[in-house]
Amino acid sequence: MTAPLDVEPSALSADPDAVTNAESSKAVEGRSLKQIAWMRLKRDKVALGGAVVIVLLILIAVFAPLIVKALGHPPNDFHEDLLDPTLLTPKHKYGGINGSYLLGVEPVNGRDIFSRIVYGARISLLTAFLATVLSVTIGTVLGITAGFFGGWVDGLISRTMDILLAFPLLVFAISIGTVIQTANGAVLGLSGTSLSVATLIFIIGFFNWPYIGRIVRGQTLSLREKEFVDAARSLGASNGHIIFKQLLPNLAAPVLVYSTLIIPSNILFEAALSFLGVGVRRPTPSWGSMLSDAVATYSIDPIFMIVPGVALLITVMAFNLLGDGLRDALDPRAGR
Amino acid sequence: MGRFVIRRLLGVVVLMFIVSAATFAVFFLGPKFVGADVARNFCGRVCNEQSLVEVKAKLGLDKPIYDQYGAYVKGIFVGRTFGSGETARDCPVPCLGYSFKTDLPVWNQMTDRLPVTFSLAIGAGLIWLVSGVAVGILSALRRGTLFDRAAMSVALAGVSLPVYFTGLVALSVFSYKFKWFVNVHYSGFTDNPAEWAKNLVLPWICLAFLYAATYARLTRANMLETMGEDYIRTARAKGLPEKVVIRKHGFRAALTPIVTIFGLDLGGLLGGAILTESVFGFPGVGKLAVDAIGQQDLPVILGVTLFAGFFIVMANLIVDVLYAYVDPRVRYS
Amino acid sequence: MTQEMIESAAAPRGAASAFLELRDLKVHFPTDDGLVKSVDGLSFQLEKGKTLGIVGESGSGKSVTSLAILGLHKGTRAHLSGEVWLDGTELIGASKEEVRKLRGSKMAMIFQDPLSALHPYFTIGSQIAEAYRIHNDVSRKAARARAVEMLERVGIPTPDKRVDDYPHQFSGGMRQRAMIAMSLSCNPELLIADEPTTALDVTVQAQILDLLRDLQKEFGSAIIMITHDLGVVAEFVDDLLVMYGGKCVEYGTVNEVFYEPQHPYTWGLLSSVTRLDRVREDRLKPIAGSPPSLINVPNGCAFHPRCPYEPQTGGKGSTVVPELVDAGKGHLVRCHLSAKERQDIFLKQVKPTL
Amino acid sequence: MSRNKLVKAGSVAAVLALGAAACGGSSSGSKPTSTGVKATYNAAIGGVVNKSTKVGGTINYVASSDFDSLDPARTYYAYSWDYQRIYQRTLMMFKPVAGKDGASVTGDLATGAGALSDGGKTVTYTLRDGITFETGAAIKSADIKYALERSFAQDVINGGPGATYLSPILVGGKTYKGPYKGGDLASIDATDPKKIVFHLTKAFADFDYLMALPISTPVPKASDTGRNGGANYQFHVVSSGPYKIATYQPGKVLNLVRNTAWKKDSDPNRLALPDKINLIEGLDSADEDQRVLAGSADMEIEGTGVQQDAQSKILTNPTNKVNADNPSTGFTRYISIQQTVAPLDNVHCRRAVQYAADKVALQFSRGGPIAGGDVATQLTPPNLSSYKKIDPYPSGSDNKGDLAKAKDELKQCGKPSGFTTKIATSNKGKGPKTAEALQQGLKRVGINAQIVAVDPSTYYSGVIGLPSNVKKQGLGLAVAGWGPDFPTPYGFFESIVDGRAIKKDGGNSNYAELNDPAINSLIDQAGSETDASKRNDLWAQVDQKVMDAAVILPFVADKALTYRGPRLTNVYINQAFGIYDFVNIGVTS
Repeated sequence: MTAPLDVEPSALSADPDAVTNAESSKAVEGRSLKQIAWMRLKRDKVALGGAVVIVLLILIAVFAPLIVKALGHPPNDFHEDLLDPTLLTPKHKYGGINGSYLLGVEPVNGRDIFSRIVYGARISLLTAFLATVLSVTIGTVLGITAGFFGGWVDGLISRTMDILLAFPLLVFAISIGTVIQTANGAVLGLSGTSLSVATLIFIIGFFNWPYIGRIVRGQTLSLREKEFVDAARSLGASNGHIIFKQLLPNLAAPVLVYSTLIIPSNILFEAALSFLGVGVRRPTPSWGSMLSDAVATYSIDPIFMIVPGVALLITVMAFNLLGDGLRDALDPRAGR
Repeated sequence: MGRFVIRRLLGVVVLMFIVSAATFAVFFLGPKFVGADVARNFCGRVCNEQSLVEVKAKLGLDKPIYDQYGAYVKGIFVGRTFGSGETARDCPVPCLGYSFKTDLPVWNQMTDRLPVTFSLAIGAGLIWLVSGVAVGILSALRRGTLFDRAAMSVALAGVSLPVYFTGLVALSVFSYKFKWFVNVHYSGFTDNPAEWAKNLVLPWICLAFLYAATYARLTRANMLETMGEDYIRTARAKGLPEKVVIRKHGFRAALTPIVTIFGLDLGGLLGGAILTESVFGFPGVGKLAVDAIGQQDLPVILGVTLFAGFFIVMANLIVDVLYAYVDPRVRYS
Repeated sequence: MTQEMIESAAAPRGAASAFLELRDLKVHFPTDDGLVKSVDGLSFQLEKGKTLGIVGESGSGKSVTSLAILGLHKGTRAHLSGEVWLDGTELIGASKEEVRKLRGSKMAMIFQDPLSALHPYFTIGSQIAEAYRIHNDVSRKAARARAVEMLERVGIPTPDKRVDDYPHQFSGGMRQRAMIAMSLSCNPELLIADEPTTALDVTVQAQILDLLRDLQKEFGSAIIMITHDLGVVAEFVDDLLVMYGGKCVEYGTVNEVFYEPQHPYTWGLLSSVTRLDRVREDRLKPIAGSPPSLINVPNGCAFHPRCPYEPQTGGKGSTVVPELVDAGKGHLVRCHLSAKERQDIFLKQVKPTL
Repeated sequence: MSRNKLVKAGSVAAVLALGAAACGGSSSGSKPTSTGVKATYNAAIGGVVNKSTKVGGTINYVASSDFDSLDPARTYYAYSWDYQRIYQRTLMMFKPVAGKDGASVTGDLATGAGALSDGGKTVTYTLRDGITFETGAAIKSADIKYALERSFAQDVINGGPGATYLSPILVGGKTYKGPYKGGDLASIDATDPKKIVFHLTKAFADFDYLMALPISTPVPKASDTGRNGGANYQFHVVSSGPYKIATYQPGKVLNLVRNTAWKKDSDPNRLALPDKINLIEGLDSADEDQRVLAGSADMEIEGTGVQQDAQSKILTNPTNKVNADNPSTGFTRYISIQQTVAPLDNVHCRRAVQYAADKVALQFSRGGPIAGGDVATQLTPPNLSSYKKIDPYPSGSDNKGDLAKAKDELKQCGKPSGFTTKIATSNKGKGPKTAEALQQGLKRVGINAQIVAVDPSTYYSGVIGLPSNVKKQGLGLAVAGWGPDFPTPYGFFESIVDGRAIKKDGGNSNYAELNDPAINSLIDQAGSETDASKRNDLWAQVDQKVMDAAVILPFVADKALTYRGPRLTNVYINQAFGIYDFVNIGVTS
């Protein structure tokens, strides 16, 4: 008994005891999957909370310059006067948090942590989103191709995925990051911050596609055997038609759920690379590199470590909550 | 079964081949692509064109890439000799070459650091497996209770917390503030087991926390799904006591995928718990990798990549074999 | 007439005389969307050696009823009320442990889909032996012998070999036989078969039914046969209970219900049966409309939104829940239409289409 | 000089100090005059803390990373040179004394300074009696000859400075390939086992200093063959000093025990007090600090200074503070301004950079006044004899830059609204922070710089040390630093400002490619000037001229906050290395 959502009442032959597992069993009639999912999602306060936080974060990222203008100081401006000249940590308690420096100041140079967190959201979200788009695109295209065409195409793509999954991902990502960082000229017409961001997106996105590729391939394989595909095929529909009109709409839900769930892992991946020093170029603020900078001083100035860490935690948690909610809404059996 | 294992082992060899070739290509062609010369890093302060040529020759970078790769692969299986005449050095099987930077055999460097990574990975692995699975099961069995909600909230925070943050927080709280674990550093098991364990507590917990959270969520989901399966209903309908239903019929089906994922995760970690080692400054394989990457110490990078890839692939293999052993549907099809 | 429907309101309290008796059984599930009333006041009696058929659409409460009898809703979020008497013991109020001991020994169930109902990781033999050993203090070896014996009894060839096979190595029919073997291993006095033949092809279906009939003769068990297949019903059961929206809408001997069906819903069911051999597309909507939402059961008669004769009730259909009344000779029906109206409609409009 | 990672005080300068003979008035064999002092803050700078002759005990040192190499022909870290003096002997050695005298040399294996003949083109050393390897075998002049020859074999044992120094000086050195391929180098004569004779291409006054480098550590030829030789010799070195290696696990431990073959009367310079000297390597820097402060380790040997956490514990706790020193390391931290990269080819644009830089931010990036050092206004570090304070580009009363002047210079440069360029830096340590501080300062006048951060292993060799690369990549600004091994102006200036020292094909340290005939001739004059004060005047002029050219933007005269374990005896900073001298340290308990 799979989700009895779209099932038309086919008289007595439909599945019987719908209510043994109360969760999965609403005899909901006549609504589309979208409506039902939306209905479920609306009821999931926690997931909605996640969504609200995400929207806020996106707004913060988009309007970073305005926010910083109103509430902070330019993110790269130094304020050594706020530091203890011997220890180079904030003069005032709690990392220098006050009305003007909402989250305190950075040790060594006195930059406004609030502003850097706000700008850091841009890097975090941008790289995570674009990397997700990249891996979802590659993963979906190759997953469908493998699942739909089968045979040697499937063999080739599946083996490629196996190989990529066997790569020690982080080692490889750091390696490529290092090689690109060594390039101080332009590579493929990109340089500086844009090059480092593009590299990050590429690394994160490219190495993640096999995960989604496998899922899409599996779904495609099972969908391919479904009656409606047979029906379409028997009516003489082209492969393109079947893929775009029959398969893709049915893959939308798992792809959406998975995308939402890999965004947070991509955010963490970006932060990890920045932490290891192969992230975005200085002085562009990034939460990961802030944490990396905080390593030197966390014992005497913990605020500078806690702030980016908590920013990371909130963001990742928001995406996880929304992702969980979406998954529950779209596929109530999974993950319960 | 035997044939299955042999076929998979062959697959492993092919896979390692491709992984090594790709790594080789990235590091040989990568620097060229961005216009850097690896040999210059190891040429020393007195580097001039002539010494550059000599260093290139010493490192074998003067030969075409396929020759270098061929020699490398040959070294792994039959060993090779570096240099010639009086200063010739035999590099015994499995020869992964000598570090460009330190001139130490890569193999020895890695085996030196393995205990660190093993201690970290296996200890943390046990902690997260036991705690994650236990919490997941309890949560599933007490779904909707306060315990379940609390545990799942913590787990959600756990999967959202990177180890490079929890590690720093743990150090600042438990090492600096409360001084429960001062001087967290790696100390060999054979030197002093108590010291070894004490120093590993924080890294273990930080690393395990992340995974335990994932495992708790996964176990709970699997357990709930399994307990909703028809065969569980059948078991109950037979009149089996609930304990037996859960332990005999529930666990086996719900935990099999967990154990296989555990194998894969552990395999991945054995290749280097890069972030944890970096945060705690443990001289493990992951730290070796990061350092080598920075210095473009090609043989070490290659060695670690192969090594890590090997663990991942072997973990895959072992998991597959185990799965076939546990799940008769796989075994007989 | 061994069975007699008892209106819940008038139900006499105290121990039941029948082998199995349900009194005003209610099974309600609280969900996020509201209270799902899967079974809402069901009563019937069943004696040993007899077979009761329960038919109805999905979600009409058939399977929930059977699980409630077995006590499998205990400890879940389900709200149970009413009484279930089995051989003089009341099960709803009984302790979990008490019911568990009865389960598998005194009452057993054959599930619908044997592939998912059998544990994939254990051999058929061990699963049968397990069922046997819970209720009988015997050695492993003896239990295994019992498993082989049961497999042989249900017609599995070379049972001593197949006993060590896993479920996925069995064909569909064999799995169902194994399932039956498991259920019968402790000689249950009450056997609930939940669509035991749905997943099987026609020849196997017949074999399984024959098997059940033989076993019933041998042990004298009472059987509840839950099915959507009215063909099976006609052949196999003594009495028939039609469920709709968690309630019994019609009850009688199989002949009465088949030849003098009283409820508009039963009419619909019967017409759909006759169409089984017709072109597939025609079957899609045997009865206009969808089964009712069990959260928002329609006011009045649960069937009224789909009932073509609802206008003839003068508005009562959508406001008042009809009582279950005796239409003669213990044939019960839950309908606002008068006996005469039903008679007319059936003879003029329905019967010709059957 | 700043090549080697992590090492602030560490590394090595080209030490061809022509004027060194007069420096510190080195009369070889002079006994240490410094008397012991009590442990107070900065006591080990110029004084010997806890002077003692107590024998026995075990010293526990810690280090964050392994030595670059234990092979005397390959090592190039200052702390490694310093450390190897515990168990290795060289022909000459830097005097193990506190104060300025530490920068002068004395005979170690040799009885004294080299005897010059043939107009200085032949140098002859006589070896002491009773000198032996740990094997008990006597050290013969051939062992030293072989060791020096080895350092030419860059194809087998690269990294060390031997070949650079020796090849232009020794006859036939330019084409010599080392003993593995090139056989024997005739210009080193070891026919008499007690005498070693060098034939030079020209007179070379600082030859004694060269022979104090680890390259003259004797190596028995028989031990340098087969599996344990060549590149593997570093794991099987043969000791000649009072200690020998008991255990060496690279990156983990290096344990020294007494070398029983060493004879005290053959070695007037070494006290050899402790019985055992243990070193744990590969520790996290914060961990090292914790251990040293807790007393579970005695000293951190790299001399790079403590981390911030320990810094606060030391400076705010008087009990700890008395055991700390804040020595000048002799390094000047500066930004090299490349005149080869437009628009910095224009002196006004370079001066704009000088004025625009925020020196406080730069100082903070190095760690502030204590861990970093004092704000520098000139290239010459204050402990150099030629130091004469100048401030050619005053950066305002607050040291945060003179933006008006900077804008004015920009106008003169024809770039009134600023320009864009790149800042090269090593991506480890304090480099990135320094680059950010520079970037932020320059931005204030419209100079927009992009940071290019590179791993230290490539930074000096292939990125800023390769002139063609500097031009190709347009690295207008580079974070750098320089310090001599012992404070002579020649050793400090030659590599970084002498146009003739520019190395076109790599290994260049004159990043800006400054090649000013006036400066070159001043350097030559100073080299031949025998009067110390006149010579110092000449070097001061060099400083002034370099600053006028504005190719170097000095910002910090380096200091480090270091900690000496209270139970250590005979602790002092050796001027030759800028860090504690390990040779004679003992323990009280």
